[in-house]
Amino acid sequence: MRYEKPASAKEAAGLLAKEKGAAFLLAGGTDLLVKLKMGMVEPDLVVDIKHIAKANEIQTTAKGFNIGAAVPGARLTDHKALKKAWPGVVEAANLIGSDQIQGRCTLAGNLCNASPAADSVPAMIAAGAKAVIVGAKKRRTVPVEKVAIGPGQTCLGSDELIESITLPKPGPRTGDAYLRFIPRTEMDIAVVGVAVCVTLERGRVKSARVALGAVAPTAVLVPAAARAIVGTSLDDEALEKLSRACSAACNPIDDKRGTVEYRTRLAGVLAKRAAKIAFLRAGGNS
Amino acid sequence: MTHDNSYVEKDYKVVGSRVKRPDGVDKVTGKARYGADVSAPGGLVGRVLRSPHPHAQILKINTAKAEKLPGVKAIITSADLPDLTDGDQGMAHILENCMARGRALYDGHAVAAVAAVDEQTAAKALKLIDVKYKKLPHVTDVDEAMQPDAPVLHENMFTRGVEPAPTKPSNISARTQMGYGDVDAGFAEADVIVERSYKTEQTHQGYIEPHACLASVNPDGTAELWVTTQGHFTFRNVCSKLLGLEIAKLKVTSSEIGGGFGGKTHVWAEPVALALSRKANRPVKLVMSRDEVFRASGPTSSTSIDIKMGARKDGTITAAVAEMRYQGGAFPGTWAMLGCMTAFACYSIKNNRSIGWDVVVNRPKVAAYRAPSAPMAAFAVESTIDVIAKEIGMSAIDVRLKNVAREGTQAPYGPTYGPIGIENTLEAVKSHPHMRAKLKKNQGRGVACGFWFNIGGQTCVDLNIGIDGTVNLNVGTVDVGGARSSMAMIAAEELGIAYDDVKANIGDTASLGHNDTTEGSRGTFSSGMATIFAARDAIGVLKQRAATMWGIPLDDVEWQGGEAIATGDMHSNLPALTLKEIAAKSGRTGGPIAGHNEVVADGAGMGFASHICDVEVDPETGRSQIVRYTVVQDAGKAIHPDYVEGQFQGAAAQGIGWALNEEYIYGDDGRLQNAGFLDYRIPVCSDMPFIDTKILEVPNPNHPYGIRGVGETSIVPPLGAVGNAIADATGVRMTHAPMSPPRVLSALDARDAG
Amino acid sequence: MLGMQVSFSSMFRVGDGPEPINVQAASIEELMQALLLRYPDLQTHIDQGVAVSINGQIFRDDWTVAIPADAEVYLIPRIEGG
Amino acid sequence: MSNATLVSTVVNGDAVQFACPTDESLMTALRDRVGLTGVKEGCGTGDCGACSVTLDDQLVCSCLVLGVEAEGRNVGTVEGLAQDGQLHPLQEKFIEHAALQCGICTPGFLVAAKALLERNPNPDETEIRYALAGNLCRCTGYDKIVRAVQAAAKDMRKAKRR
Repeated sequence: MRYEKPASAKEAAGLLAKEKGAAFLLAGGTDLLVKLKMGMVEPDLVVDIKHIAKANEIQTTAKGFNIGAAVPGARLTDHKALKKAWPGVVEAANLIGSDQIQGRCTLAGNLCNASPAADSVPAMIAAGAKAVIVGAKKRRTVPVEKVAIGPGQTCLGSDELIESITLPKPGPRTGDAYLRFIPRTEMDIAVVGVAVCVTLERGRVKSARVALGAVAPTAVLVPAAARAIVGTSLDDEALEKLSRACSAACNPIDDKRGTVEYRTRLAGVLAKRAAKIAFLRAGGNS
Repeated sequence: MTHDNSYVEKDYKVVGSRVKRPDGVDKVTGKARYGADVSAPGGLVGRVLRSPHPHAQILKINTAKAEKLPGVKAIITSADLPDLTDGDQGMAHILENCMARGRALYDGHAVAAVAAVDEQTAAKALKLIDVKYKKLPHVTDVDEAMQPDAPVLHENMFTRGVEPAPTKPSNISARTQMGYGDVDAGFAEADVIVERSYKTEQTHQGYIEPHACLASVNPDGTAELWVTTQGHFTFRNVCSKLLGLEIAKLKVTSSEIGGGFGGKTHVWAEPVALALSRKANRPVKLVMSRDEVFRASGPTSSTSIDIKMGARKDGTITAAVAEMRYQGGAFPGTWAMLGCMTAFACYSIKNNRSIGWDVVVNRPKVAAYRAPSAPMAAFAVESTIDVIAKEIGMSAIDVRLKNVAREGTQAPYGPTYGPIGIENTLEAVKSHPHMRAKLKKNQGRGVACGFWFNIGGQTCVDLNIGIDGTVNLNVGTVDVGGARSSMAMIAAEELGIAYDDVKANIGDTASLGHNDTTEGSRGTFSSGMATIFAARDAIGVLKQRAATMWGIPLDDVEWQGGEAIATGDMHSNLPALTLKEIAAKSGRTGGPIAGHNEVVADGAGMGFASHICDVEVDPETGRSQIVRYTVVQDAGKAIHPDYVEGQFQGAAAQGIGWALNEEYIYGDDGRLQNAGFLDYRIPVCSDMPFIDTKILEVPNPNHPYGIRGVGETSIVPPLGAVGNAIADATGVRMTHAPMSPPRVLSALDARDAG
Repeated sequence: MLGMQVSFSSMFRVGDGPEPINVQAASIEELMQALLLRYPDLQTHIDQGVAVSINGQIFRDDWTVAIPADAEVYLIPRIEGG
Repeated sequence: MSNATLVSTVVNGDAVQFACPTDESLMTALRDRVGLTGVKEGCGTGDCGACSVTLDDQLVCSCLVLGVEAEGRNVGTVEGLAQDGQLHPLQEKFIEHAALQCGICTPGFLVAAKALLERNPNPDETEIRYALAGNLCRCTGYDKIVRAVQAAAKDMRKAKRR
């Protein structure tokens, strides 16, 4: 196994492009090293992106935030402006594993691992995040919901990597929230994850984005769920509709972590709870 | 020499205090050496190839390619572990479990093993071993395995304990029956009869340290084994037998042990490591991965239990019947029998009967797990008692007190109890402030009791006094949770010296006589007893030396407070001789001063506990959170209260994990799906509240200090206590453990639908 | 020789069943000898592990232990633990 | 050792060099090549925290870090907690409060608790419990561990004020 630590995303893409064997990107390594340990992957090349300066930065721009692909979860928590703007995204990222994992895990890695249960992904989708993708020949920007195309599969070409994740500047009276269900209080993979982002106008939901995790092959944006609450002040009836829309959008599997029935049911339960938090954060009155 | 083990009340100077453990500094600085922490010159890395099939015939194992890989030094299969078990079936099963012989009986069953120069080479070699399997139908569920059309694991297994003896083999290894009285008459007397069926899933001890050993076998038949184990003497005996070694020539050293809970009482990897070393002629270190620990060490049984209990309106339980099915994994065990013995042991029930069915399935060979088999039976019985209490409108504690076992009660397995503490624990629970703590919305409270026998057994202790008067205490029971402090405290107490002047060590198999495994909560009870007698033996020598130093008759010397005192009219004016003074002169008064003891420490005192649990249930998700928890247990005598509390808390936490989320999940393919700490969910720090403890001390009459074992009992009540608390919070009776969120939610649905 | 009634934890099928029987023995060793003479099948149980309860105190290993007169004696399975 | 890489790093303040295969974890490198067996392997997959170390003061599971990633970094293990023969207050309190039974998880807990108290000198019980959720203990039920961390935090705050 060759280990490379390029200084730029372009250089990294070049290394990937040249590699004929199995090549893997290393950011936090919290998924890759588990796969190595379990013998699930046998890399010929590992490209460590932590030495790419840009990948280690959180930039605040006029348009919002640019979060480098190698920035670990712990640093998101420490970034006050980011936490204030997108508390749901930061909370979701912080739910990935323990403090130890937080020292390493990244938003981009969580996205590229393409687990349907990735905690940060529904939150990023709800927030309208985009992935800045660098290839050997070109750069492109892709909405987060388009990155994963199936369990463990992404839209990235073999010469591409995510350099950063962008989050827009939240509009006024916007709030987001992410909730997941796990059997314990920590250290579990989400059985269901729900992210809600709402923007209010005169106390009512003007626009909303609702995304679900662990209930389909990829995290999904659920426009019908958003429609269920737009125009409402999140009254019980709206919440019920939201809940039903979320459950209806579920297409989960039965596995050791949850049954189809349980996941479908909980998606609705968590959606209501997450929507209430997002609503409050946006300045709504409960 | 026989010693008087009867309890004598006395005031203690050291015992009962909270001293610092002698191995503390090593353990907080990272210096302590556990199973995987040593290496040997020229050492190789061992790795095991395991069956991916739950049940398969092994047609052929081709190791040729792997052998050619540079760096591979030995490859073994069952052919390298010839059967030397002389018709000892239990031993033959251990051998077959260590390495499959012609058939793989569970997912993870060892099939071959490699020793190579490094990890990478060993891993590569495993991939080059070609095993041809013929898949066979499998069964992993205990009830399904008992069906007449179930795939049979052992063609030569006929159910014991049924008459007439069966003519067809089956997966039922034995039927057991216990109890006394006339249950039909008892049920006829009852005002209320409750019948319920329960299921508990398989759990694992979940010790954080995986199995690990370093084996070295020489061509002359001498060998050494460094290993994380609860019983290095037992490991020595078993490994010697399986490898054809002479017992005295195999030296086994127990490393520091990173948790056992029963799971490190049996050999798995050790005979394999020894066989690899023998073949390679080099030391071999074999460390299991976490995935291997789950798939191929010894978890506990999954069970299916039917309970029928009848009671009068005044709370008297008039009859109780249990029918219990326990799977022992791929080899027969006596787990259901233990369930039968323990199920009703907390109570005095005039008419009781327990029937147990020991069953084999395509899962790893079950090993003891802390009060083995008792928690499942108690889950069923303690839940049912709460149902009865509700039906007759009595408090659950009062129903228990009404039927509580006391001194003189006949145990369900026959004998009459001596002094026992179950009633004391229930009374303590009844008056505990926890019972008055206010419950919030969606919260409920449950109480449950538990029993475990505790055992004693063969023990051997050496006590050597240095010339400066400090003392080495060499103990042969492995210290799993702080026992060295307790032993040193007992030695100090007996000798009348300071705790800091005694250093307790765990001796290897070459330095002490046989000691039974640290299991059955026997460590402090039995080595404590042997330590007392060894110290008294040393005091005899000290007195003799003092007599010599003084030139007076031995009869005129007494030992008091760490000093020899001259008595009698002739010499009472002689100044006392301290232990240190006598030790300093030992070279000139007859040589080293030592005390020894070899004893079969019988008369272990029964352990009883009662727990209180408060739980909050999320009605929308079915998730239960423990909000308050109290353990009350009879310790007989708490030598070091911190570590007694620690045993209570740790046992309760394991029971809580079992009650809420821990379970082996097998797929339809018969493979274990959650062989890791990510999805085998033991409680994490944020899952738990502080666990309040109350130590009761009802002396065991058969121990000089009144000690009872304390390690296991408190894993027994939590399943029932949690289930009863959930029932209190929701009105729903859970009958399937773990009571995981999906199970609770579907029970809530059923309640709402009904 | 002391006479006593020996009871069997009902899992042991000895003779006609779990009914108590009369035996003359002063120690566990003698008890076992006497029982084996009458019930050779008991050997299987002994191989699988038995313990003797004398007046409620359980003896698993030491067969030199004396049995007092009129003691309550039970043969029960040999317990291990975790 | 196929395709080994030479790694220069600092461990507990000392410059250290080791050669390891590129796919070897930092945990294995620390244990087998540097000899720091206080770093424990409980799972190898980041689920138990027994191998916790700090990497440039960031708490990580060393089983989820490649040995080669330590190049030019600062690694802190349990072996570095005691200074000049003086136990760290957390080490003292763990012994005093009987916060260990078998002790296999103790190094990881100590490293994680130290990282917590450096970030938050006065954590409440809930904060302690969540900060230590990545460290599994099977012996204690966590009760005495949380109490030991509380006691150490108190002592450390007092010492700072002096």
